[in-house]
Amino acid sequence: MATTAESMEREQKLEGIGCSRKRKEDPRFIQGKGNYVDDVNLAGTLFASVVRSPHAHARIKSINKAKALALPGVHAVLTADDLKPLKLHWMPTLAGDVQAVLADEKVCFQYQEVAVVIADNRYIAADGVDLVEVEYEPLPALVDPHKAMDADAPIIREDLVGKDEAGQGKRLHNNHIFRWEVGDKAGTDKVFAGAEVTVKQAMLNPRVHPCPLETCGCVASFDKVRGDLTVYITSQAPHVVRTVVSILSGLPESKIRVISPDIGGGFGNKVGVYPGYVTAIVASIVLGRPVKWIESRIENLSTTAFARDYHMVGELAADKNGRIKALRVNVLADHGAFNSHAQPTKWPAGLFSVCTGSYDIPVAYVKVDGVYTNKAPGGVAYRCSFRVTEAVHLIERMIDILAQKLDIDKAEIRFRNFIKPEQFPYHTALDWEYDSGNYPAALKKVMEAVDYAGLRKEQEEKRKKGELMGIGICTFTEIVGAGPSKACDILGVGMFDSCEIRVHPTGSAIARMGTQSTGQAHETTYAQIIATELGLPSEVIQVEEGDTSTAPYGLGTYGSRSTPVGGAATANAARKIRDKARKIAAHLLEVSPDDLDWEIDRFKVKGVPGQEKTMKEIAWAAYNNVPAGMEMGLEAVEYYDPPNFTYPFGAYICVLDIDRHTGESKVRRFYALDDCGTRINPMIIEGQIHGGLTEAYAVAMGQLIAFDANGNLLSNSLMDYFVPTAVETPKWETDFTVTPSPHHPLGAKGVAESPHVGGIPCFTNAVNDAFSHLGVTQIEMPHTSFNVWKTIHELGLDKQV
Amino acid sequence: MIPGTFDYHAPNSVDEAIKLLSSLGDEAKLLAGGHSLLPMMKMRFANPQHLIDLNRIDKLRGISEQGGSIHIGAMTTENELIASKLLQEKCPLLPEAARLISDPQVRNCGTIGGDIAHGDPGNDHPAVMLASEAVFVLQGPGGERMVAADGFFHGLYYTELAADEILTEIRIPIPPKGSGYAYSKLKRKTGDFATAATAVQLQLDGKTCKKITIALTNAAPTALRAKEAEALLTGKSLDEALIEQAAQKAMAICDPAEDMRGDRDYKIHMAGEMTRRAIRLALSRAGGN
Amino acid sequence: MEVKLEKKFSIAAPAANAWRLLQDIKAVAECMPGAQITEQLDDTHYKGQVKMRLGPASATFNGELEVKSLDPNEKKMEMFGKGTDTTGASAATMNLTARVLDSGNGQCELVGVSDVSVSGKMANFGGRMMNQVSEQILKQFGDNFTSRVMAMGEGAAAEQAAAAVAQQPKELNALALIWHALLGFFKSLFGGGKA
Amino acid sequence: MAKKHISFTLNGAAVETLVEPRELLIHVLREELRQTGSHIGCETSHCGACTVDLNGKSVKSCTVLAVQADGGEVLTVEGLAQNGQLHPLQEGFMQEHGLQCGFCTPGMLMRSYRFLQENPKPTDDEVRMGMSGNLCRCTGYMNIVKAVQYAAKKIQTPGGK
Repeated sequence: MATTAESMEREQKLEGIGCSRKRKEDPRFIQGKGNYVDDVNLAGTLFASVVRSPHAHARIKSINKAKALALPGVHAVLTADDLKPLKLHWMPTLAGDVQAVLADEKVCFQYQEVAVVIADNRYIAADGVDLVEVEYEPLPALVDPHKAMDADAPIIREDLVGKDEAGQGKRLHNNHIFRWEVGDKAGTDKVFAGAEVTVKQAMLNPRVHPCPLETCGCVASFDKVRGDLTVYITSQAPHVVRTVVSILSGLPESKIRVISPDIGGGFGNKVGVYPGYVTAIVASIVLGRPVKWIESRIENLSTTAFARDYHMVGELAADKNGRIKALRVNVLADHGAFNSHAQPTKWPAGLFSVCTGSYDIPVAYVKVDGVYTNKAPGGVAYRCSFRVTEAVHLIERMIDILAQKLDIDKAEIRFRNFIKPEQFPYHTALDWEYDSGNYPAALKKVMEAVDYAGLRKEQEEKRKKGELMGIGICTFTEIVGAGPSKACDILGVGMFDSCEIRVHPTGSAIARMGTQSTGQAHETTYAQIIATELGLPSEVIQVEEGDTSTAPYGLGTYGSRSTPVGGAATANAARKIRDKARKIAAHLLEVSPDDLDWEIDRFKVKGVPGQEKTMKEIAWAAYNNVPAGMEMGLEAVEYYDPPNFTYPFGAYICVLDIDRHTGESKVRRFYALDDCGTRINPMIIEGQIHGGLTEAYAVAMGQLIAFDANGNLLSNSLMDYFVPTAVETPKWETDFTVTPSPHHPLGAKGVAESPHVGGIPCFTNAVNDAFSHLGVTQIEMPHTSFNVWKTIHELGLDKQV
Repeated sequence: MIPGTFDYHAPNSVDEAIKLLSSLGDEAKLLAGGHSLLPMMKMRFANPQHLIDLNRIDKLRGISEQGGSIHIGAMTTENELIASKLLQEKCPLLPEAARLISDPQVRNCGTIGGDIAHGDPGNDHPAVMLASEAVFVLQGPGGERMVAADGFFHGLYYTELAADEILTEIRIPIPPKGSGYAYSKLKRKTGDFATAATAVQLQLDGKTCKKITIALTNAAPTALRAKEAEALLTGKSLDEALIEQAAQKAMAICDPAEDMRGDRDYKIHMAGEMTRRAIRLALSRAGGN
Repeated sequence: MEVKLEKKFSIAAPAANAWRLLQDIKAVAECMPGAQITEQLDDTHYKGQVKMRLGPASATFNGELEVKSLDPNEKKMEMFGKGTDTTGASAATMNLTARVLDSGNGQCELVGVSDVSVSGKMANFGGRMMNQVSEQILKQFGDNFTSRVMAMGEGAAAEQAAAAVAQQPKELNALALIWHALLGFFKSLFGGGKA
Repeated sequence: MAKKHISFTLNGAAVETLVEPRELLIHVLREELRQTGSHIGCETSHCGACTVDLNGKSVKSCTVLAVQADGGEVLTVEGLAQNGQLHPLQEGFMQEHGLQCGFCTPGMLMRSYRFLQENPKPTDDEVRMGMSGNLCRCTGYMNIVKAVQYAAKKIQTPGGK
């Protein structure tokens, strides 16, 4: 038997699961050798620039390309009329709707794509854009979704007039997209009718944008001789893009190669298929030259993939002790001009019905109506699983409001309603099967860490002095890892994910994945999983993603699905290899496979010290000495279809002070405890949590895609769209518990989005808590100084003394 | 985000620059730090046919003391103002304000002259200049003329500077020893323009306020001098009640434009709050309380 | 981005003269700083151009002008203009209603109501200036109109007014200066009858 | 417009090229000189991803004309490592997990490179102020501050922490 010290040393050498090893990605990034889409430099590349609508809603009377085409260096100007013969002027969306690639007779949102200028370089292309003359007849713009279903509301989608269906069920109005209902309406209404206490609150998750630091873009290169299309693209889901491009272009998937190189952040912005991509591809096919399209930041904030815009009304029924008896939710969802939100096809409101949260709620009912407005399409999950941020926001605000009404402490009311550890697996009123959790333990740990009781005492004192101090609590449950193919698909493709591992003769390995990192360090994390499963050092395990010609088909990275789905595929693929290795080891040691024990990096013959074969030795043998009848080589592929989602959870507490003269909020303390099950690389997990909390801070305190009454954007540059600097960003305190997922091969759950999903309600609960003693129940996000001051001023708290 | 085409000129002397300016006329624009002009050109709001880059005119840089006043070359950068020992000692209001402008990289390019001549009420130096009772040296084909900061700012992007003139130097009378000063600025985040900001320069005579100047940033189409507020405080021993009255007088002259920073009501109240804070801070720095 | 404004201008000239000018659309249009009629399409429709300059920023709008109504009894004129800037990135519309009120003893008052709406890039990034800019447009319109009416008369005032007309800027930029001058001129005339 | 001939020192080597006056330094660096380490994130000088060192000062190269660099000295992330040795800042960002997607990293490195020369022994808050012209969407900045401090210490005591 190996000594513990000796085996521990061998284990450490692997730098596998649980090790905070440094990232394998970093050396290229810190030396300026990353390879992002705009860095791709193919010979003879042309540049595409988009002509966009200044109007939110208008009819196009004419487009005159002559002046632009006359500009030296301009190769082509494409409009909807040029795409019509190819049937590419409209494209299908992930939500069963269609979206104009280039505006067809009318524009339905400001900055909508009207024409594309292809020129020698980005300078000439920009000049060309100014020379394209478009004559518009402005139409009244519909900006307020609450007016979308009015009798006299302007009709946005004339192409759908007369159609009572737009891909997601029955439409009740020309601007209506779908109605989605889930739960027991009658049962819920009954409980409300007889409830001791009820609370009702309207609240808004305003329209925001993921705003990754790298904008969207692509380089499309069509080889006329070979008939191959290669597309370098900023996509979180390259395989899906290839499928969509094939459907659109008619080219066989085998002739299309989609490559996601290094990506400068995604956060949901890079899931969709955008008109810019399509037009660059068409231009390349038509002109037979590589065509590059790169968004400006203003275009990015104005057109590609907004998030949220959920106008919610929540209601809770409870008894006098604050035990929740029922939840009722009505949502008006503003989807913009085209329904191109990125959700699993069968889920028009994503996974919003997880809105019963961490609480044992007997009965619930949710209704969501989606409507069109004259705003950009999108509706992506901004660093969250589909619509889960909205769901968690709703329940975490509502339980605070209930506590306020009953004058019960906001932590206490949570303990009274938590699903108890012994209730797992727990089936929710809205039909989700929570895999595992221990909510009370998490909240207790956080309360002790921050001295919750002491904070409440301090708040008492401050309130006497007229000072505003807020304590926010959020005890969220996330649902990630989409998803079981019986429930989830994208355009009919099940949401499995994949891993292919090849172990080389000398004991190094390459793994190829169907997911796509946008900064989450997959090259490191997956290598660590394989290291532990195969007993080979993570250092010599190469992980590749994003090239559809080499990687197995996968659905990509979003909704924190990489570890829950891709990570499970990796573990299972590695285990297939280990099973074969066991047979080879048995052959080499001339024993039966059952006589072998696996230990860290080798198989040992039970009870016979020294009789062992390391994985390195087995790898060599796999290419020259395998049992009779066994094929050579050491590799495996796994397509993993998860049996269920995973349900990470956490307990957060935020403490902030508000300046009653300016409305400024200063976050004094933010303590975040996350439970994502088994932790693969704690350093990377902590980094993900820092980032998620920072994006949560941005959303809660400042981010807003704002419009004026005519649909003009008011915050579409980094001057007005809030991205915090190091100075504003609070200092984060992190903590964890570990409650493994029972159905995941490693017990891992996924983590990157929890801090965003749980962070936003925690901040907004803190701001609202600062005013709750004054009877305020809801201050809407974003909590800018201006917005907070309005409440202060109405209450007269800013009076000079 | 690509600027239109233009011709580029990089003169080595002010005379050369003025000659260019006169000969090229309306289609020429002066390039100082470029962080206001270049973004406008990238958005194609500004499309000058000629850019005259002042960055290669060394004479336009530098900070010196002459007689009772500080002379600052118009092309002196914000970071040079911040780093200047002379200013920190004799005229600390400037470095205090400069530190609150934009971010470190931009402050390496942004110049005091550009900030003033641009005529944007959101810029910070105009109010600081008003509070400092600065004098600007404008040079044109006909030679130099001196213009007081008070009276230089006419309207939105519209100043006393003629089309063929260049702002070459800023002259600031050195406040007497023991003067108080403060620049209080409220902004949404680091690097942002002011939601509201107030510059105060103050002298005490014992307990009484011998002299005070108060100026407001981004509260109207131009930076504003709050003269009534000044008059109210001059010759009195300052207390909270008086400071409050002064703030009210300052608020009364505000005419801000609504934007994402807030509506008029908020901005006017914030101008009042920044005025309170600046007066209090200046007072304590002057040894009052 | 929409801005509605109303302004009154007292004119030391008979209402009849003011009304006469108000019916001369070409002249009225040219009271708009930087504006000019380039082509008459029919009795009520014209093609025109407006040049604007604001500090380093400048834009040229090409568009159409429509005379909505000319009411002799009310001495009221209503026009609607819309245009797109030459880069196609911004568009603007303006409703202008101008009315002459006889204030007796050979003097009158011009009441201007403007409703300017801007969309596109200018609304995105120029929003905070819209109010002040349309202020200036209407103000300048009134002042130019006033001096043109007065120029119809005789005497020193008329000559000065004529001079002012001659000086009328071809763009919006210099207007502030000119109107300061005009202001002074009116003050001297009416002891500060602030236009 | 007539193109102008410009020459400057890039990462220690003399370079020359023909540019239009309107060409931005970031585009010339990335597209003509193929130094793609510096990135474009916002184009309005807010994000700092394009930060390079020009004549001993950090500037945002999306808001500097290439002609303005004529005769000057430019340092980009590609020139940070010296004869095969990573700069302490590069080490620091890796050791302290100061990057994720890596897109802001070259700008962060170039700004902190100059910042540590302006302020060799900064407090954490001074680091945050000194880096306030650079946006990161991934890390939340805490590890970036640690990375800069790691380098500050290493530079103070050469040959290790």
